[in-house]
Amino acid sequence: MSDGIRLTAGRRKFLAATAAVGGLQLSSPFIIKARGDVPVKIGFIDPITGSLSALAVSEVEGAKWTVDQMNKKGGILGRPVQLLVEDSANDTGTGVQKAHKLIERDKVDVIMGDVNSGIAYAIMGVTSDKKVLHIVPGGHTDPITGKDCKWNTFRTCNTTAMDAAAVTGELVKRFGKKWFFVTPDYAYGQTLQANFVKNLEKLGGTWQGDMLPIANADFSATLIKAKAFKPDVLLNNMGGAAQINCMKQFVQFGMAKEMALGGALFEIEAIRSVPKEAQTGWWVMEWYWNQPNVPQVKEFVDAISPSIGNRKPTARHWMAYVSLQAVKLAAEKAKTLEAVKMAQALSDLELPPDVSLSPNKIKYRAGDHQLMSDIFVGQVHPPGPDGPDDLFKVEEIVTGEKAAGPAEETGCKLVWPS
Amino acid sequence: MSGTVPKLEVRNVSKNFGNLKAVSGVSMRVENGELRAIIGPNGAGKTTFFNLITGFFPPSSGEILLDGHDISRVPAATRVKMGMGRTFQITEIFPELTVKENTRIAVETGLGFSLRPWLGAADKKRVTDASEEVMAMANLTAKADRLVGELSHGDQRSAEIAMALALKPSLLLLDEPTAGMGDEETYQVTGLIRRLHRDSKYTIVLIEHDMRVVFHLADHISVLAEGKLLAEGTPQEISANEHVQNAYLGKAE
Amino acid sequence: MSTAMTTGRPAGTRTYLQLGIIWALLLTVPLWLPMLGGYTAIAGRVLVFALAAMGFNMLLGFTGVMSFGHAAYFGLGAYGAGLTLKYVAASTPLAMLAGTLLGGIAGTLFGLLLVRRRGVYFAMVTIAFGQVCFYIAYKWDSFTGGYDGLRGFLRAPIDLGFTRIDIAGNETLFYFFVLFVFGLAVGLQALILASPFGRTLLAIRENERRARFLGLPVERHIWLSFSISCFFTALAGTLYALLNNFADPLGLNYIMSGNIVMITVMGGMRTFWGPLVGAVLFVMLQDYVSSMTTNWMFFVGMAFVLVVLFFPRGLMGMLQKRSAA
Amino acid sequence: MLQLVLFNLTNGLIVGAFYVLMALGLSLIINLSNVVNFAHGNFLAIGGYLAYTLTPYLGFWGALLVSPFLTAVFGYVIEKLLIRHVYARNHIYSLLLTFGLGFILQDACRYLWGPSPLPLGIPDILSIPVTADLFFVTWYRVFMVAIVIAAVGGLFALLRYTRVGMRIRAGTLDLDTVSALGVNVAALRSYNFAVGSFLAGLAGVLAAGQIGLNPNMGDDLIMPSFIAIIVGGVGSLTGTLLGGLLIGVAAALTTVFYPAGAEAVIYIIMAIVLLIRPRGLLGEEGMLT
Repeated sequence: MSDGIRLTAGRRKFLAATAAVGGLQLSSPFIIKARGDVPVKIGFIDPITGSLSALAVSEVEGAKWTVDQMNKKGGILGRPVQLLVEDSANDTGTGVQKAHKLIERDKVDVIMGDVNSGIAYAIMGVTSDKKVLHIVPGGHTDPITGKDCKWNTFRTCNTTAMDAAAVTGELVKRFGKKWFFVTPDYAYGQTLQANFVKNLEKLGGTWQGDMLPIANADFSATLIKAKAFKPDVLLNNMGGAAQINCMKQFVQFGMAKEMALGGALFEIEAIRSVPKEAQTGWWVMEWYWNQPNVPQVKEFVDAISPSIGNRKPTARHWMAYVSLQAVKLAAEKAKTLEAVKMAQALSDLELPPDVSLSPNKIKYRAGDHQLMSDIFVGQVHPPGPDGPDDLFKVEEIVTGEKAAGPAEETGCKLVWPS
Repeated sequence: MSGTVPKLEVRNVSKNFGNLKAVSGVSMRVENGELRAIIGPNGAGKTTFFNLITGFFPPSSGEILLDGHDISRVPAATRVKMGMGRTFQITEIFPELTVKENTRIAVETGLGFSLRPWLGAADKKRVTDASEEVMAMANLTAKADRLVGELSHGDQRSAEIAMALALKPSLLLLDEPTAGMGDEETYQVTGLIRRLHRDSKYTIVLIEHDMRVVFHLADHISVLAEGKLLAEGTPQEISANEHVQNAYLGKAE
Repeated sequence: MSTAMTTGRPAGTRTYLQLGIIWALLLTVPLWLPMLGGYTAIAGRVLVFALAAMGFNMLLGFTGVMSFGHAAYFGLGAYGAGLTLKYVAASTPLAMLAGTLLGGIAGTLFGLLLVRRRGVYFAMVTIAFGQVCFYIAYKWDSFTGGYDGLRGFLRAPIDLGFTRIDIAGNETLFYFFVLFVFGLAVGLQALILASPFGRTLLAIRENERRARFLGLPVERHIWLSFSISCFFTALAGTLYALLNNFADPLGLNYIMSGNIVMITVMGGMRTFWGPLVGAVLFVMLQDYVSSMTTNWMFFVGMAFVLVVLFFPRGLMGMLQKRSAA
Repeated sequence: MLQLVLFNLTNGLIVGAFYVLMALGLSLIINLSNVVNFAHGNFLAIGGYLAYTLTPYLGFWGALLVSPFLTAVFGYVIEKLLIRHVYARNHIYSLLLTFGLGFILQDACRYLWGPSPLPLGIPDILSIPVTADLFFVTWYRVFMVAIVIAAVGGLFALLRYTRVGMRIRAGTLDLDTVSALGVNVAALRSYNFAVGSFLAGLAGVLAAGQIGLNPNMGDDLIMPSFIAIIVGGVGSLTGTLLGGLLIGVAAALTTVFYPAGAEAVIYIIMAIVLLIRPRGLLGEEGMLT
């Protein structure tokens, strides 16, 4: 990632123009050769620097590889695809500025991003205003496809409600219904915990919990409380480094012997960063590379691995892949890059197995534009026989529809432009 | 103001810094129109004494009276408003502003305009006139538009005095006005001080090292040594005083 | 007027020429910026940061007092505007008034606690106060949207009675609206600096002790300067909220404060227009470098270091010095 | 409940001890050189990352010994190369310089060690609790407190009994006089900066063992150090010690009653201290202007 993200034709144009300040605008031979060569531009805004960078870097890797593959196979609508990556630096103002830049200056056809739900929201303000198709590959907060949904926004990763619903039953069944939550104090954590609580209380469970600062580093005070509560399960909803530290301290304090550990997401990027002892617990994967029953998955994994440092792809690589492939499918079904038509085409469009890379049929449903992907519930373990990325054992697969509930209940009301 | 009330009266003032007695039990009377010089070897407490008078810090004990009013606990800015103007041992000016700006700021502050968002024509004229008057007194009219920081040492000192004058003080306190100057500049500044004293009838207290300047200018001289008042009198009396000679010859040089 | 202020030299033709060039360039941005590969939204961003930095420069450049927490007032301005639009009324002028008052009054109150401190301590306390505002915005999420920021408001068209100015839908019109506000604010600031009060600030900058012994209540004037500066910066913050249709807690963070300081120093903190020039340089640098490399932090950091070590007077300061020499 | 409070009090002291270590290095530099090192948090990160790189060769213990020295050398070089140019200038320049330096160092860590969080392996013996009752006191944390005590003791001894230390102390009080006495102030500042960096490096290794490494870790750690110094009073190392412990305990106790406020409480303490005692708990009036 040390080399430049991009040095596009547009930029060369800028550099050339600034080099000759006051000079004429140079017509660029790099872009326009023939009508068929006008690239389909896809802008991708992600927090490549800042605390979410590990996830964003995976998404960008996935996106770059996918675009390369597409271009080898004729691009979109017979035109080459150009990916313009911009760093939101995990800052909302910067994210919005980059959205303006991509739309107004680079005239992109589609916007993707951001891992940070807050930035994704803010970008939605710009994309809906400018009527540009917007895919959110990896920002989880519910309202994006819930009460704040937009006709032009589609989300690939799950909602927190889906993740919570998928894992709650399994945890109650196996361990019990007295839970303690460790949750980050912002929209993502709050909605996630609320969804867990809703599902848990339906099953007659009881709970306690602490809402902590996002970047909390020391969990001893909370863990002291948790231990006093004597729960069956401790739910670690933290993200990033905080999640890892919470796991480590949980294990160090010897609490693993007394209660089960679980939660919604414990992503491969994070699992790789914890010591062996902390590679444990019951979690949700939104996609996993080891799916012996789906042949297309193995093909995908083998194809992408060499370009991502010979590691297995993570859910983040998959999210970027699916998002881009969905754009291609939508454009080809609509036979245009016009946002409204593409959005209509993508609604309820069933993704073929070589795109979905999942056991069941999945689609962005028309009611809220949320991808109904399969959810993998299982156990995290230290690296197994299949290499350093063999970190998860799938115990159950829950379909997206089952976890999400009906679209009408998400609070989403799509308003299409007239 | 009746003739019996001195311009400045200091009664038995002391200042301690921790265990160090910088000034101890000094008393002094300065009459209206007098030019008083304070001399003494290094470390005699002259500047501390000055700082007490101007309100840089309060005395540990004793009283300071200006025109008969006790000002011992009055803050520095208020003392300025009561008519006390001062210059510093190291010239304190606004270096990156012009002479005109320097005096203008002083005039405006003195007239109480410092919070005004704008000035009417009449006030503007008052400011300009007063500013030009003090520049003329200090012989700086020709250099009005030059940055003070770029002027010679002597001119900078003159500018500083001009700023003090702009406040229309009734008492002028000068801390080593000729410190670090060559002969010509010393002559220039001494001339200015003498004009202020003789022609404009200012009451002046100054600290000075250069004995030529002191004996040339002062009506009375007070000698400080080790924080105490060693002697007081006319230049003739002081030059004849044995204690003073010992203190000077023994300690400074 | 402004050049004369800082250098003490009378306003000459050069000053008017400079003014003319600056305003001609600003007024024609939508014409020439796209030709250079820019886009109108970034010009708005430049103006917003320029105004924030010019407000800040009142304190740093013209009073000689530093603060490293001005993002707090910038951010409070943004939140004030956003909250008004969201909860009170869809009125852009009302939102701007509310945001400016919120940031300005907060600054005025903090200023009371600050004025007796100096030097590093002053800077550290301003940083810490900035972080207090950051945490309030961050914690009070039922009201402010917390970490995810305040959303769900849109700048409203301005109704003048006889006509409506659609700053909501038209980017170019919005740019001119920002420019209009910028012009008013900058004009007001120039007037303040040229007033007797403004001169007392210069006096404090040049020599605090001298100012004190002119009988100037230095603390009161520093406090006023701090307060006025916060009002200007908060005004810029309200424009930032309108620009993004969004307010987020990172806008209050000390990193943002650092950016405001950097803009000011880069452009020239002793000059009136320096912060505008600094904003152009800084926003462009950040925008382009962050698109070209993921290591943009390195380049921005290097820019900080180089400016401090080799161009401490900033670009405008250097130009001025050269032409004066 | 009482037990919970007592547990958290202990816990708070442990956390506070860490704040102290972190803040002392920063405080030391402020006191002598009047420079607030914004990049202090990044020096911490450098110390931690160096330990990460050294561990495979030297083991945890070796890395713990060596990494702070390397950080000190790094700090010395940075001081000679950059910081020394801004001592005589307006404070704004030193703030900006170190602010930019922080950016550079953060990016360097990202470039060299990658954006993902990394664990620093600690010996198994340290990662278990001391007793079953005090399960939250792992040997590592005991060890950490011991190191902090040793470092603080060492620092105070250094300042009291060595020539350089005495000069640093004197310089903190009155740099002009020290300079007039023929002490090489430039060298003194460099050594002082190196000592400060050493403490940062040490804190970095200890932090990495507890909370792992990531390129942004400096951002999260710098503010508590600031607050510790402001609360304790600029100019007083003892004040910093007190300030660090105070905010550590306060944060831990807040977690018992209102966990989401744990981060905010340190700012509230700061505001209260500034209102009641503007120079900080042990700060000296008028010492720094």
